[in-house]
Amino acid sequence: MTFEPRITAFVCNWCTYAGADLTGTSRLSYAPNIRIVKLPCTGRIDPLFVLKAFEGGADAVLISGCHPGDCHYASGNYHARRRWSLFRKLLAFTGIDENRVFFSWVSAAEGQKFANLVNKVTEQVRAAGPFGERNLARRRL
Amino acid sequence: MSGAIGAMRADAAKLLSEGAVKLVLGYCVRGNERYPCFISEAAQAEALDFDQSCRQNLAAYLRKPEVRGRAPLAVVSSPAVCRSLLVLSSESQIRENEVRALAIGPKGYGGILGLGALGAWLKADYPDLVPEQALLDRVAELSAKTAQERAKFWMKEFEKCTRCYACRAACPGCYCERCIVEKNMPQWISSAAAGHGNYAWEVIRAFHQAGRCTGCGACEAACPQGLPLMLLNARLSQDAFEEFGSRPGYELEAKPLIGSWSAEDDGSFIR
Amino acid sequence: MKACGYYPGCSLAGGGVELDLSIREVSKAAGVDLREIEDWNCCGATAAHCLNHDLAVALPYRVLSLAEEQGLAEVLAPCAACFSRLKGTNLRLARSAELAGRVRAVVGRPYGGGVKIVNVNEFCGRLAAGGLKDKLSKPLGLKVAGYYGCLLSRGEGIVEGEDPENPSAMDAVIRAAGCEPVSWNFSTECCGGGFSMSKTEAVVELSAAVLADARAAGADLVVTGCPMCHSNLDMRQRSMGSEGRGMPVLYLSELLGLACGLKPEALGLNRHFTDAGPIASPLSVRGERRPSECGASRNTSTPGGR
Amino acid sequence: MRRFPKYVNAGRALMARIGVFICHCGENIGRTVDCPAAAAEAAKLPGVVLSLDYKYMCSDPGQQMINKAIAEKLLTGAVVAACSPRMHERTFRSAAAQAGLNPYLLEMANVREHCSWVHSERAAATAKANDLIRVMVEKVRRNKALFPIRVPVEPTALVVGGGIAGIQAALDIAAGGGKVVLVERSPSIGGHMARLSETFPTLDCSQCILTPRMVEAASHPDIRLMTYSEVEAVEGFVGSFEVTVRRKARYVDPEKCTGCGDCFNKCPLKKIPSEFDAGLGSRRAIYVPFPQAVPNKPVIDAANCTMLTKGKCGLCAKVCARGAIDYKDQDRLEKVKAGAVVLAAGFELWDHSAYGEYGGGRLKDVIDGFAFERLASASGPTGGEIRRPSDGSEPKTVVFIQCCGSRDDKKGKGYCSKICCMYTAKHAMLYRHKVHDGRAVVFYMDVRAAGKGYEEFVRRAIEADGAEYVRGRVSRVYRRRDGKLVVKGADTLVGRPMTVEADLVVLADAMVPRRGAEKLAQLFGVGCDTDGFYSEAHPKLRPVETAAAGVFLAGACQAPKDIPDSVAQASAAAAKALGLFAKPELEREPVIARVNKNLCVHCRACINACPYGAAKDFEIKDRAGKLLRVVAEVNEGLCQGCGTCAAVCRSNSVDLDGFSDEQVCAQIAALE
Repeated sequence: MTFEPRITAFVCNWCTYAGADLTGTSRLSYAPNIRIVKLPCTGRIDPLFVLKAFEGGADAVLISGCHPGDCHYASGNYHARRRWSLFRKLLAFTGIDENRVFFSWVSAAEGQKFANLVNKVTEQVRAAGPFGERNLARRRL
Repeated sequence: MSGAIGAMRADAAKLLSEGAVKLVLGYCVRGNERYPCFISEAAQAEALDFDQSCRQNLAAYLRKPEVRGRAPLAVVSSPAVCRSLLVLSSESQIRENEVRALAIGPKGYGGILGLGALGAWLKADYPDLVPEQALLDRVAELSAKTAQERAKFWMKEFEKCTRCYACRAACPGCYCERCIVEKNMPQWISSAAAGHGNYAWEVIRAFHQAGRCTGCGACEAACPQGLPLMLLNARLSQDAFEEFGSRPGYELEAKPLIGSWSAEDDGSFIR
Repeated sequence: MKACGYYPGCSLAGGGVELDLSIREVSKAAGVDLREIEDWNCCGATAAHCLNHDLAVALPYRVLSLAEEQGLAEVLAPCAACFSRLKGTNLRLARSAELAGRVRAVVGRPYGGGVKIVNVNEFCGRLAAGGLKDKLSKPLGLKVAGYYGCLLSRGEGIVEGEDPENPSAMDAVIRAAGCEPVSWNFSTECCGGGFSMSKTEAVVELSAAVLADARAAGADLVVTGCPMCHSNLDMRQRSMGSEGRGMPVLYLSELLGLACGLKPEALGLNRHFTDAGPIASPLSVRGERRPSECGASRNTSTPGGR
Repeated sequence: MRRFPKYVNAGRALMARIGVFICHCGENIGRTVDCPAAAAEAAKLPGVVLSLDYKYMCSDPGQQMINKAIAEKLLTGAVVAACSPRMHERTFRSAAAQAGLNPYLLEMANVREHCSWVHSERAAATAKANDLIRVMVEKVRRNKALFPIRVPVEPTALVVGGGIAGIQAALDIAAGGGKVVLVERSPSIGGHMARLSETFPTLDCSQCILTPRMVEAASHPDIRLMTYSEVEAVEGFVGSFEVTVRRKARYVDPEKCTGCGDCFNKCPLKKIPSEFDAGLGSRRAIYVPFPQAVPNKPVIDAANCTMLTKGKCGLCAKVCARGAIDYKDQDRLEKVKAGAVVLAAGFELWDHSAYGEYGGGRLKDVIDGFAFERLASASGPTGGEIRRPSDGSEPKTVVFIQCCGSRDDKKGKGYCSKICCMYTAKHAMLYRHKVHDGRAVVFYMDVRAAGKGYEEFVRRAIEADGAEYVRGRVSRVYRRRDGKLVVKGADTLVGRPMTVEADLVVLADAMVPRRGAEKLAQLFGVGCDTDGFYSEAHPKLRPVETAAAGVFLAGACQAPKDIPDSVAQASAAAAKALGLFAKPELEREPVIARVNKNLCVHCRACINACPYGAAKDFEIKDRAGKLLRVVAEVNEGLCQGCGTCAAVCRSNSVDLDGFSDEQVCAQIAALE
């Protein structure tokens, strides 16, 4: 059986969630491996969410929101960008590399981009293989 | 150095005898051991000592009510402690009139400094207080390895953690009333001393110091299991400096690194 | 004796020899030891940057690298074009690590970026306020138009601390020489530059306009720091109408030297096309004989002449 | 008192009883997702007491089904698995509310746009639908009943800025039944428009069309003018702002003053440059800025009046028959309550002294557009005759230079100031009308005449009035000994350098925000762009609103604008304010952040991060009023619910209603 990655996505309500809606209304298909958790803004996404997702069995995490300058709340995505630019490096330093955490800006108009994104991420994670029980970030008692 | 220590002792005694402070936090050295000590009488000032191995960060005591209750107080402050004081001040944890520093470092004694004067002293004598080269070399060495090798390295290290939280107790930046690891509705971080809980704790502890860590090394020194916590802190400080020019603890009032932003921040990792 | 690196470049050995002479003289008087960079090469002006961008950086890079190797923290590049190329290279290298790496590979020499480049205006300003302060014994009492041209007024990050449209670095030097800097309109207008050979008539027209404005502003003479400007303003006067002729054009360092009482010949004043004699001669200083009155022909004037 | 609808329960008081309603959406969902199977799967989830599927959940019978289930099964929560919540969340939530379930206890699982429409393989799609439903059930189990935030609305608008935008906004709001307080920092309303001679593209006399509006604003019973006043501090939030206004000392009691003018006719200080006339005319130390000023009552310029600076003179008090002069007058602070704010802070011209090549501000006969307006104005210092400032002669050649500071990100501003092409054409035209044998030369980069009648206007300037348009930049302007200004430039269409000997040069300086505009924005929590113009909430769809709820924008403080655009935006801002006033209370989505004050250690991370200034310091005091500690607090009225504060809080002492830590954590955990 081929490995089917599980990808948890944290997206903002105003851009990426709406963009994913547009993917649907445009009937563009993409890999069914993604599960979206909707939040008001990427600024809301706490690093704990990502760690929890890995603990819960996600093979990868995708974070997506509004393009710079487009944030519904003016600056939430800028806050997120700074937070993740550091946190992703910390994750990489502890062994969770760029095949596990993905970032994107997808606007409400970018239905095609969302589909492409999900497909690419799914492929990349599929190639990287399961996150693995051996990884401490996953291993439970 | 002995002249510096003499001057520091004299200043501590002066502050106490004049009643300008009620308590002086400092170090005393006995043989190979370094202890923090709390002095409330001018006569005890002779016991104060300082050398490079006094790594415990005295600023961590400032959150304790029994210490704070005796403000105004003075703290024997190495450059790293001075930076901690400024971080605490910019996060509104201590106020100008509560704490004074008896600033001392490898370049000598800086005198009794109010929080407002610390920045100038640091910038003049210790303008680029970066992690020691040996530490940076270890960070670079580990960074050069593959993700799998790094994961393996940290798995071995993190598994040693008994979750005693000595690192947290030693860190002046860890002043939350209720640490995130103790939150249970919901429980973000498992409290069991194993597996994912350890990973999440170590990573979050380090990340919560992003743009705030002054590199004093107290956390690593306090760890009974010998976890190389400074590797995490140094790597994060390096990234924060290179990407955002973050130099925590040089200004009395500074915007927090996480919690502020610039339109010019790097976004190249975002697809 | 204070040491300063020295990069004469090609023009100081040729058309701009008076600049070389006067710089060396005033430096000596000020107690500054000029150390010429050993084995220096062309700075790349003026053609390299139009033809090959890497070459335009690589040539000055080698010079800077040599200077660094020879322990020169600071280098005076009196020629304005050399200054611009050298300092511009410093700037470009600092901005792009990629370029620095590439050029380093081409030249095959290391350069850490630590050599500071100084132009003639800065250098004279420093001498006037420093080593020469007590030696400026001969206030000249002339009205002087400070002419910057392009390379000593422009270039973001290259010419520092100047308003490119209204530069003022020469003013202090002119005042130190006991002269009065005149306020005029053409201090940064184009002299015609490198078109001196290919489009001489354009250069004559432009340079004549500069000299005419200086004259209208009441200047006794024009000073400049650039050998190119100097040759255009000085050498082309014969082809100009009366509005341009007979205006002595000196290097800023020459003016400074005269004010220190140095010998005009030692400073190279006898080498100019347009006679600077009335100014250079100690007797005729202070406007006894206005230089503008001495006519176009340099044969009519007193000493000097080539 | 808050008026809560009476719901069956408030959520968590009871054991969870959750209903799941799965919609086939005709074939849209049912074709790919096995809805009955999903319903069966959902029924097994903990807390789910009912799980149904139906062809069209959003239809009347579908909604009835939900209503009935809520009533009969006493549901504490509901999940509707159907289309995107952006489509029908409102529909289902109001259905739930009708049945007595707090609407915020209903959530939607998006199994159409995010599932059936994007996947074709039935098993995978059904499995994903199961996941999406499970995640939402886990969320709803932790949902709290939320109640719309209601804020009483004070039906008064504070309009800041008394230029044409502010005046228009004030008049429209008052006409719509609102009350207005119009704050203007100079002694008179009217703004820049009062300084203009004629207006493009109709050449209407500016004062003739403006002054009736000024008078109307002053005499309107529902508009209160506060001239010579500035906003000092702002508290509160949309619906109930409390604004402190500094009323600067006028030294003239406006109640007693009749505006007779004896005082300023007698004032011995005659040579003070008039700001209104761009320094070309002069005024006294006691003055009205211009004859048609509203209010037409003088003020004393404290910096120049010798009575106030040296205690000598007192002439104006002697001649004032009404005793209106009071040299002891002082600034006063006054508090104003307002439900909405319109910022119309206006603009000023960029200081062209940065352009050394145009004389760096040192040449007297190089003037800006306002100075030319005053020269051309019949009420100006020259009575409408074009005279050059240096010697009062009539200029025979005038050079107009466009884009001075605009479209120049090196020395000036990167943006286009939008109005300069038009007013330059107007200036050239007016000049040619007044000096028939004069030459008007316009240097331009592009002529941007987009607007009704604008292109025609420029053509008229060129063709009928003979303005010489030269496409090119001017490299230098200098003054020759004979007083002529030599303008050196390039005609890039011909490809030639050109030189014009001019008598007067008029620079079309860029429009920039007023000095102090940034401080004003900060007081109201409004953002500024990199050039200092006020940021609208959305560049396309919310061009009048700001990030601060209840604060609207009008005029050139937001971006360079001409008069009709400023007026249109002012009317739009007025409509927004009136929309707020239409109801006595405001209702807002209750997705807001809350601080756990027991846990907060006041590190101020949230306060720094909040884009709305909603997170603020809060002092906890004991009964005796002694300060115990300081923590953070979120102001309900200001919070927009982004949740950035919650993410920067290291101890998670801040949480977000509707997207709480518990909810999100349960959702993530449910994905296992």
